[in-house]
Amino acid sequence: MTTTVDGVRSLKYWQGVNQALHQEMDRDERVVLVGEDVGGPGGPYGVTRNLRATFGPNRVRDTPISESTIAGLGIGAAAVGLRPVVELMFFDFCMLAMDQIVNQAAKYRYFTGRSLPLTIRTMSGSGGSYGAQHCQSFEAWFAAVPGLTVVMPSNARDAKGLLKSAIRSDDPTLVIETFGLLTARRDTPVDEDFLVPLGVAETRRSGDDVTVVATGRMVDRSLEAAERAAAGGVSVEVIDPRTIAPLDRTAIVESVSRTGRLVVVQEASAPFSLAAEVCALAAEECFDRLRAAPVRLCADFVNVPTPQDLIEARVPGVDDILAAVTRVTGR
Amino acid sequence: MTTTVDGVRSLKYWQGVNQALHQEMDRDERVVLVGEDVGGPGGPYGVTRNLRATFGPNRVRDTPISESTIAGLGIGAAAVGLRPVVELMFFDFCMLAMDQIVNQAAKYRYFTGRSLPLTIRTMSGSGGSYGAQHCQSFEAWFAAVPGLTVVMPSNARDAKGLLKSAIRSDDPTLVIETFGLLTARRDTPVDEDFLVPLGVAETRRSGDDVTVVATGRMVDRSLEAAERAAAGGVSVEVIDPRTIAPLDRTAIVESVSRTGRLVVVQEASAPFSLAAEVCALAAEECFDRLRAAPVRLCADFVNVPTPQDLIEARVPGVDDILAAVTRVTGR
Amino acid sequence: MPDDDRTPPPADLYRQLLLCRRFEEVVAEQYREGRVPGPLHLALGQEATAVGVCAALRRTDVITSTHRGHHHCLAKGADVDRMMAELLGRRTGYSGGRNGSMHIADPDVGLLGTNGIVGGGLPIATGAAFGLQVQGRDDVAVCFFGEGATATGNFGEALNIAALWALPIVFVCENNRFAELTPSSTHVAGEVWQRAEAYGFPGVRVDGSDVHAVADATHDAVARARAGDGPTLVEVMTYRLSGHYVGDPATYRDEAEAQAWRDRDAVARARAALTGTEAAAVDDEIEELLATAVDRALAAPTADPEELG
Amino acid sequence: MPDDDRTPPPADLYRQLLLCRRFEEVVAEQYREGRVPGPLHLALGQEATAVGVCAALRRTDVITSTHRGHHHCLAKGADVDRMMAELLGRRTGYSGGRNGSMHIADPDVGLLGTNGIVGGGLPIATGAAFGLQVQGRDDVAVCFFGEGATATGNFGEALNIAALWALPIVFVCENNRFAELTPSSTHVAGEVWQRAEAYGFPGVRVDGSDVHAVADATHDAVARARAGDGPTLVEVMTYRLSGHYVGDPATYRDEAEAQAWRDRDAVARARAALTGTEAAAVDDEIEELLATAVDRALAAPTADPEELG
Ligand SMILES: Cc1ncc(C[n+]2csc(CCOP(=O)(O)OP(=O)(O)O)c2C)c(N)n1
Ligand SMILES: Cc1ncc(C[n+]2csc(CCOP(=O)(O)OP(=O)(O)O)c2C)c(N)n1
Ligand SMILES: [Mg+2]
Ligand SMILES: [Mg+2]
Repeated sequence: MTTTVDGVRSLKYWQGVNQALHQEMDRDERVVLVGEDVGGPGGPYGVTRNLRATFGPNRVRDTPISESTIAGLGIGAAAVGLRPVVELMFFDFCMLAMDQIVNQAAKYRYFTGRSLPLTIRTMSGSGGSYGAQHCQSFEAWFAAVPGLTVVMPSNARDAKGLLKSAIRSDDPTLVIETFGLLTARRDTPVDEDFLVPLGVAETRRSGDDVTVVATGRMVDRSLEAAERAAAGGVSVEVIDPRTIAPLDRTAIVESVSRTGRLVVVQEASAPFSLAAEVCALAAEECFDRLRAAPVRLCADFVNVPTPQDLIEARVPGVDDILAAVTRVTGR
Repeated sequence: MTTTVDGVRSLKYWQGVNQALHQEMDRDERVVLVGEDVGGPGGPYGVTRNLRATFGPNRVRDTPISESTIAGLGIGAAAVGLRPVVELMFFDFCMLAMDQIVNQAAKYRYFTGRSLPLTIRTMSGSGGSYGAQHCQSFEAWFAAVPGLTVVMPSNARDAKGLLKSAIRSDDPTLVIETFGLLTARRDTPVDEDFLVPLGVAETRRSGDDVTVVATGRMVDRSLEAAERAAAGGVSVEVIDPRTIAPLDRTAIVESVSRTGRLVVVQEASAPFSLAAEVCALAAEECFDRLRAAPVRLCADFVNVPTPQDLIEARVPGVDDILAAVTRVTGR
Repeated sequence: MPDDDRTPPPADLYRQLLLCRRFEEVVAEQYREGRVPGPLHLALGQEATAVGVCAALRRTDVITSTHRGHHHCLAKGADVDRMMAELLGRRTGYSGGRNGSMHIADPDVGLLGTNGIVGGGLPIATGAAFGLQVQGRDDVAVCFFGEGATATGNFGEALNIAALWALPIVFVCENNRFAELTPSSTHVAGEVWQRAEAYGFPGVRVDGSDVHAVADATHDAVARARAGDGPTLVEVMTYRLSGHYVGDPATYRDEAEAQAWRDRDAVARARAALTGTEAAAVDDEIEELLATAVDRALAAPTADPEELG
Repeated sequence: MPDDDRTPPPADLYRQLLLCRRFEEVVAEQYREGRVPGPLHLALGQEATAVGVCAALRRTDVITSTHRGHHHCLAKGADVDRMMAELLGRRTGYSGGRNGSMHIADPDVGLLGTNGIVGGGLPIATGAAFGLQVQGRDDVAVCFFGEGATATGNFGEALNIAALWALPIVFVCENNRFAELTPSSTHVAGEVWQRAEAYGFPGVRVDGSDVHAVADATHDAVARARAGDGPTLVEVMTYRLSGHYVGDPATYRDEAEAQAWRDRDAVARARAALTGTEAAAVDDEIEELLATAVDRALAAPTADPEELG
């Protein structure tokens, strides 16, 4: 892998995460990394490799399987002056740490008036064949909590830039990485000052006829569907919110007001999800501009299965997105 | 308190819960009650009083403060043939039991093909002055999970009837009671066969101009606002979903299609909430019938404070509802 | 004989104990007048735990407290005026009067917060100890919790990690014999102090009516922690003379048992160690301090509805 | 000398151990052929835990298992064909091939489920024991978990409640020296078996390469539970000869240590207790059984995308 002239490299998603951690730990000795197998083994999926070798066992710690206390390690350490990054391997395991994340970390500033520079990394999505207790997508839970910032990088560039911003942020930030994308590539600035700002959506493709808001694995699929739609004369705008709390409402409202049509694509199920929030937002804010009913294109409201073909049967594919786009534009 | 001729009594909310428990434990010896202080003391707020005296310590157990295992007690006991009712005192404490509720109970039928007749009771809402770690309203979290039924009784009658239905249901059901309503009264059938069906909304007031969907403490406020609106010539329909998962979509869509206007009132904050889901539903299913943008009238997106006036400043009041109704009908 | 290095001079000791006691009694009066929003959990009878433990601490050491934590806050050096104002819902309170008793924090004096979640402070204190260790500071973290909290999952998790990493932390279990409305026998199997052994670090039990014994045990534990030798679990046997909350009739309590604790009340014993004049001077000082705190608080505006957060 | 009442006759014992061993080896081959959806966690070397423990159980006793639980399922009597079909993603599997290795359950034989959440079975097994107790049955619950799971909050919670209520449960910690990619020293402070003492019930440690020792310890624990005398914690010292998952190069493992465990492999020892003819007969029987299971599974349709759930 070589750096191109302009300091941009094609990185895999996990490399984006890894580079962000190396750069931020190098830049600020208050940054520490804590989690199951993150140290010696470099993470169960290799995401944190070489960090312990580089920064030593004082700053990179393998924990026991104690999710609640792992989150608490981050809170307490942040309260006494560190900027910890804690890893809760899978989103599903965050369920063992909800009190610490929601009742404690999210309220620290409210109770104390102080900052709590805590980053929590986890992974979600049904990209691996890990079944119903490892692949759930309930990012909306955390986005409903005042005091938490929640980001969902959908590619290597954002995985790097958002994580770096999270680490530099003075408030608790949850970084929900996408398991199914760990080896997916995107051109990424190597620069250690490259950041992706929190709270700002990215328009991945501009278009006039319909706005597609997509997250995680669904972003690339939406881009592919948009490409195919273009061939059929339909101009699709694809927006990746990147940060889901606080959501970049302005960007979404601006786009939907312009296109008059909305499709939200995600691998969470529809009920009580980000897709519900985005559709509600469009209905409230773009009521007079909407030319068709907004569409939620989501995973079926069922548990995540293990075989790959069942997983795919459950979530939207490129064809489904194309069909929805076509339907909503009436072409 | 005397029974009226037709077997209906004015009960307080907590009495509705208590009566349901007495009746169901009497009816079926497989029903057991488990939770912190539910036995000897009859519950920290007296809701479970006399149950241990009546049914004995084998079936009514005071637990230690172990929310995860309290939920698990219900799962395991249900798996070997009981129909447990477990209490997790406040919704906020459910955060310590999320793995057992979401990863385990909700998936039991999916994994085993068997029923899991488990009822989990908890309380939410900012009605008491209990502060930011005791008054959160994240009912939407559980409503997003396949395999869980979630009910939110807003009055004594439903508190009784829904709890009884939950106990007789063969699948895990979460009953979210409203702390601020424990002493509120409603006429309630004393009959032990009185049930409120799961999954069915109640139209608390019929109207033509605007549909108000309200939950918990906001139902009575919405009824009062409707009454006042009527005086001003605006006819308000008030729907209490009662069950939020599965949501009675038909009832909501029918009503909104008829009135063309929607206001959702809740004491959860707006983002990623029931209100988002209902607005999204209306936008999707009633697009051609909607005559105004749907409105979410919710608690401010901030933590719950302790002083009563601040609590009230945070949540919608009757005046706010009236104003929203007036605004959306353009009068 | 108490080790003089390990507890403040008798008058100071009495002053601290009395402050905890009278602060809560005064707040309880205000509560009965309807001026305190939210429930109020008092630690009457438990003052020696807070004062004894904090006698071994510096300002830069940190503590986590509980839903029953006024005495911890005061003993760690929280500001009486700001606490009183917070409890009375005033804008001059620690968080502008918005949060009250269960959410008082003052990181400047090492008070990371009281907590509405039983056991919620265990991971946080463990994390603070971890943070202190990473920074190479010789400060320690102290985690206060009730015997009811030993049933929470956080308890075992925290003890295990503290032991594995030899963290500079002291776990102080304030065993006041009740958790809400049920006795500790409903909550604790075996003995709390013995739980430490299974994790390979020392557990000790001390008499919570003896402030010197509490201070001694904590000094040893803190010295161990500062030296890098890891955690200690100190179980303080005490008694909640108040109800679970102000207004709780506490019918579940054995009156004779309560009386036995009242008879060896640490506050009274600390007072008895002084001459009548000395004692009276401290009494006056504390009454004055609290009266002023109440006056100042009541003179301040109530929490601002425009400043939710 | 093994107590003959407490373990099956030698040929049966070998059959059960070999079934566990060969089942997993066969599934691993299928995995390498790309026919097994999802990750696969094998318990090679740990067979004696499952077989020894289940020798003390009846069909109506219940167990909870883990992410590494094929041997528990088989020893408790799960159907080989349905398990194989589930792992191969076939419609004839336990849940129609939809869920695979981490979610196998058969309540009819008392198997409440394997589990993808470390420690997730602890509350459930405790609840099952509670349910059995309420019903006055003399059945027991057995909770299998790894030493890594002793760090979870659920562990302390479950032990405490089981002790307080004298529940009919046996906690079986299968200490195979690793949790994922890190050694047990990263996870366990002190000794697992001693954790029970702090809760006032017995904890014992047994050699997991000796199926008779495991069975003996479990028999005692189960007898205690059936008699209403409460829980026991049995720590079985064993070794994971496989990687964390199939494909894990397990570079973190000490080869000499692994070899020492291979040298006293329980399966080989059980075989050695038979005559050559007896042993060969069992070998053939198991190969036949597994070959048939694979054939049947592969003949069945794969999981139905129309039947998500
Ligand atoms: C996780 C959680 N569960 C339940 C409660 C309700 N609750 C408040 S205080 C209390 C008893 C705590 O007992 P203990 O730890 O002994 O402290 P004490 O009140 O005696 O100081 C309970 C159960 C809570 N606040 N948090
Ligand atoms: C709550 C939770 N945290 C983390 C994981 C990831 N994980 C899977 S297996 C494992 C190690 C478990 O170790 P142990 O309990 O000793 O069981 P073993 O794998 O050795 O059988 C971990 C950390 C998980 N599945 N669940
Ligand atoms: Mg107590
Ligand atoms: Mg292990």
